[in-house]
Amino acid sequence: MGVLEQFQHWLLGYWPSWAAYLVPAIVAFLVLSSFILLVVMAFIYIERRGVGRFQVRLGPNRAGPLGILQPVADAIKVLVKEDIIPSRGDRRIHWLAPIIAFMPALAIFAVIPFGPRAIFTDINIGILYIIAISSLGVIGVFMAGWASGNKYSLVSALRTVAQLISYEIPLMLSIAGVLIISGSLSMVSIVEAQSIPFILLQPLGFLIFFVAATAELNRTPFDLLEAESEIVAGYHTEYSGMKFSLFYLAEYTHAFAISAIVATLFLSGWKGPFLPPALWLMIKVFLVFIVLFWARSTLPRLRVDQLMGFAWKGLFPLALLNLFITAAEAIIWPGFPWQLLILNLLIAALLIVLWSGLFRVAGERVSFHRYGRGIAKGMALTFRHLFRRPITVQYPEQRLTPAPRFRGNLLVWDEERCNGCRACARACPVSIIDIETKKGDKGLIVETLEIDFGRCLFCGLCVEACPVAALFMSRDYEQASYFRESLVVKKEQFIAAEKRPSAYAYPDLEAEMPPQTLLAPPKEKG
Amino acid sequence: MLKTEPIMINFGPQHPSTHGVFRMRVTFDGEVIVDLEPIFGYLHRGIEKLCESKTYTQIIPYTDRLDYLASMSNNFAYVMAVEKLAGIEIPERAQYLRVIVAELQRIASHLIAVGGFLNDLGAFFTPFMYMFREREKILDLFEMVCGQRLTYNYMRIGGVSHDIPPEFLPALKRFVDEMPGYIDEYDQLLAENEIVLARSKGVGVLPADLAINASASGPVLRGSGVRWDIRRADPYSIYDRFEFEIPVGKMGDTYDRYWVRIQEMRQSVRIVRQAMAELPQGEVRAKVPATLRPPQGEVYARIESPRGELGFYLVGDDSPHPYRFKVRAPSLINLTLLRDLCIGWKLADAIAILGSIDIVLAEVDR
Amino acid sequence: MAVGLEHFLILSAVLFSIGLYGALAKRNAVVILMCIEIMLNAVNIAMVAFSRYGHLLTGQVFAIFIMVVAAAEVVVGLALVIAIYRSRETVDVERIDLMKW
Amino acid sequence: METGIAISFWILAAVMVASALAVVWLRDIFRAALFLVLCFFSVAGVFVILGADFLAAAQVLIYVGAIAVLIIFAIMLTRETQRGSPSGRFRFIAFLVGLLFLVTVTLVVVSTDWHAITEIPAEPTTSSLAQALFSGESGFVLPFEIAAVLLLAAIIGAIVLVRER
Amino acid sequence: MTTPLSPAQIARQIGEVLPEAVTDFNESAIFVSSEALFEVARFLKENLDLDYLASITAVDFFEHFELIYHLTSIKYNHSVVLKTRCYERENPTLPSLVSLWRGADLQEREVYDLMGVSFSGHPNLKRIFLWSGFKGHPLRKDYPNA
Repeated sequence: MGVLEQFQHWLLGYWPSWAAYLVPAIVAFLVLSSFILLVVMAFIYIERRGVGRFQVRLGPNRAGPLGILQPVADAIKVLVKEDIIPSRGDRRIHWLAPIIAFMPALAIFAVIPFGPRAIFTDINIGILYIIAISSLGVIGVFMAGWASGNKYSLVSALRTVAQLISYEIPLMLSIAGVLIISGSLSMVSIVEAQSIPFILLQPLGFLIFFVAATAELNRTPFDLLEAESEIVAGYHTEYSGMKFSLFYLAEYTHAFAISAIVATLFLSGWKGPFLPPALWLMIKVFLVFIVLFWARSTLPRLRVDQLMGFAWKGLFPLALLNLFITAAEAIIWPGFPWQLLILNLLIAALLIVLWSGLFRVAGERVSFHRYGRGIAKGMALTFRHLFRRPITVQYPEQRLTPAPRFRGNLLVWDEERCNGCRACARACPVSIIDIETKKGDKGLIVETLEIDFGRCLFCGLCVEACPVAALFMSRDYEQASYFRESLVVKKEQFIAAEKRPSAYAYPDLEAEMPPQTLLAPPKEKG
Repeated sequence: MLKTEPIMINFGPQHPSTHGVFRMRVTFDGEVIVDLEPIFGYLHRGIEKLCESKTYTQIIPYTDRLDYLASMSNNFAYVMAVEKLAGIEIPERAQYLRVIVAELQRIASHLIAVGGFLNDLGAFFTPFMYMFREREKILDLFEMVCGQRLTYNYMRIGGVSHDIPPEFLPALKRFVDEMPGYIDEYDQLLAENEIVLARSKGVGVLPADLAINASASGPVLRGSGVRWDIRRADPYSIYDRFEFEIPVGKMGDTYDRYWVRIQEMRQSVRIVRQAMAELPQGEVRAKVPATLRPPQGEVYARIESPRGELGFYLVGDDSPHPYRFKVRAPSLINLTLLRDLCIGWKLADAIAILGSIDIVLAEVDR
Repeated sequence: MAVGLEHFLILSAVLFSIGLYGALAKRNAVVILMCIEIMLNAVNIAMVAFSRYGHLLTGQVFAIFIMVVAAAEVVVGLALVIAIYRSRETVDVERIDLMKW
Repeated sequence: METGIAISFWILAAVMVASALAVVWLRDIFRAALFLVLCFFSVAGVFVILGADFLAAAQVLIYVGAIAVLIIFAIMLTRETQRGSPSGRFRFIAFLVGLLFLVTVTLVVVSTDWHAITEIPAEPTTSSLAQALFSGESGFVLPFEIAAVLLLAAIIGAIVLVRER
Repeated sequence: MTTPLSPAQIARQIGEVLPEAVTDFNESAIFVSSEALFEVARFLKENLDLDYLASITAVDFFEHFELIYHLTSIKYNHSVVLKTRCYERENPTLPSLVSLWRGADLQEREVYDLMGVSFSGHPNLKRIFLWSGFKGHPLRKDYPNA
């Protein structure tokens, strides 16, 4: 009896029956969906920061303190963007597809128990409802692919649906394993039955569920959908603006839902020593989500046929075997004593070893005979990178001092020393220096000097050719302008410019230049 | 039976995974590639015609822009050709500096090649970011030596433009000590990764005799099991003084080309270590007349650039400008077999194969 | 007014007749299969209505078996349609009249 | 509670009939398929009203999740969609047959006395349904196995039919 | 060390098989008449095992075009430089060597595109860098670089 139902019964006494049921339900739905959207925003932010840390870079930190408002900034950007509707496709279905794609992800949360009594509706076919609703997403993908009216999104929609369907079956079978142990479909009773978390009792079931769920979410290593190197953006190529953001939200809400299901089914939901139940569930959900994008930042992508082969020849038979074994255990040891734990781990290991030896991923050449050790080592490496200092340089605030010999733009011209010999003009490969001189009393006086930095190669040959050391490369590098004409620098500008010469071609100047900031400064100083 | 008409897709010239402005007209029957025609010319700047009106020293910045991922090797090859033509001897220290810088450039170029290849396989930028971290360290070293990070213009006819600053050797020592550890990390991340194996083992197999017949060179040739490296077969400059192995693949598939590049990085570190130890003191640049006028005659000098045999063919005619300036571009010639390698495979494999051949469009189109 | 058994039966009858009309009138084989699905669903509703108002679960058991049969029927039906389409380039029922193809 | 069920029944019935008509009437097959999905959904809604919650979930899972997807796949693989689903020569006769059937059944339904038991049955049907299906002698174990064999035959038949020789 | 075979010795070897093929030789290369180019190339490939065509270069000396072929043998690590001249300027044609070395395919297309020397027997001789509508061949010395 969830808290909501008690409130509804209590309210029955005061309001007409239909109002007593409807109004609290709507209010609870609004509260729940706003909470979910908030958590999804947090997920988007955590994923972008997390993947950044896996790749030794910072991740977004510009919008708001530590980049917290980055998802909000994305949302605003997407809202403002123009919403293109393809002319050839079917307008109404094109408009409807994102909603159908988003709706199941949100509907799953109606049965996720955040606490012993904090559940939206504790219907006793909880997990069956989840599977039924999650198989609805397929229709949304079809509509998007068909209504976009372009060849690539249709092909990609077909591929994605084939992937979703072939990974749905192992998903259901692994859940069946859990149901045998918990004995009931309702989510609350599943969690209560988990005195020992089912991840230990059902290791193989957990593995299959997790892999199939990653494929269901279209995430690496199964992210056929937005495979940049192939059909560029999959079935949501034609979507932009608000509709695209709905797809994006649907993906992350579905990821949140799957993590919640994994937490509830395998990691004993809200159970935990002293923290409040809802907090325990959120911790477990975040852990599962971190593993999801940890895989995303390590593993490359499988090809279409390998992906299908893996589903039908790899996961499906394993799931069936797991189901038989669990059923056999249910008959032999009905109480599921904890010793089963070791037995199950052994069986799982045996099956994986047996199956990976047998199963050829790419036809006779490659097999998982290393039992996925390669993938595990890769994941371990990316995990170790979490603890390394990110090497991102915040450019405008942090400035790197270039090397003493740095060949920056805008030459530095010394008017007194220059004797107008035009050696530099002759040495320049793209001949952009033109000097006019006139007879002065003690030698030539430079009348006009024009250097067109729009075409300059910054090769430094002119500086090397200057016999009287009147020309230097400069050390700054931020010279940009909107008009090509302003790139042509005249004599007066050279004289007026603030002189920051670099030590290129003048080794003696190097001593008093600031030292270069190195990414890996030499260990022993000196 | 179900008649499927072949679909023709234009792949490129703007596409996230063609390395530059490269276009392939690919014809599919369902998922399988039936025909593939590479189309070049989007980056053709006519460098060979341009350099016929430049003096020999002014050409050096143009060679930087030929294969912008390995401009040190381009300088090296061009400058060696001119010295051979003009018969100029260069000091010992300059030889060693050139070898150190060329090998560092090979590591930097292989880092991008392998990072790009893994990015095409779908590893979401992670290996790319790790390899770019190492490449940054090499670019810091180059910036220390010649002042620029991409188009170095470091070598001159008769030696190198600058001697190395005092803080160069300690930084190089740290890099050389740490690099093998990082290469082991790349191996641990990806060499045995089942998905990388599944996507690259046995994909786009190039048999050895076909590779030789199609004058492939560099990691593409060595990946097919042909032990041919110009640094060993026709040692130029002082490469005969260093001992290093030539890694050679077995099957000639995409995985072997990836593996060969990783091993070559280890060998380059060995060479740099030996060169650093024997670095003599002395001049870095021989006396060369300002406007060099090489004698009548022709020369063909070739080196082992990261992409293969990079050759410069010069015809001198006693004038400060070369009469004919020709570049033998390894990337262009390695693409001769792209069609044969990709037929029968799927689009995702074609991208992996293109990534493993590792082309740079500036060198292909010149 | 309260909803009795008759309402459900009439509803299923309406649905069944719509499905029947569609199955007979349409020329596209796929649409015919769709209409057959509607007819089967109509029968399902009647079955479940009987089990609800008769307090016997056999109605629901029958509904499950009807679903099984419907699924099998659709699979084979669509396989036939695609096989015909492959060799005759059409799913138009009027033009598929030759017994041997 | 009573009026709640009545209201939802009339809404669902209206949606169901409308979508069924749309499936039959629309020329664009893909839209017809989507309305079919809507029709399946409303049927699941009716099951919930009738207290058969397991069946409702099964209906959504089987019909919407599998059969509708299969039909849409078939639509995409057969490129007949441009000409939509024209209705054939028997339109008028078919209409008559349908109407005739409808009239007879409604007459039968209205006239017979069903002596239906109106109070609401026990809530969760899953366990009782399982009991009914698998319990010893009164259960439907044999039909269940036969259904399994039927499905196997259907799968193999479909593959053989569609396999490219 | 890739040992260049002495042109004199090679000229003699070719002379025995194809009498008037070799027109001239100097200390670094042997000159072959454009008609006998294909025969000489096949001879070098089969007998002297020069299985690796390093590069094809074309140079425009106003009164004649000079094609330079750098051939190498991977097995024996020796190399030969084969040169040929064709004197007409309107439409100089040479036999294509693609049937002997697949590597010649793109290099011959490049020579055709930039220098204008066409190769008979080339499977797919069309411009490689410039678009098909381009008039003239830029690398020729008399190309007007206005």
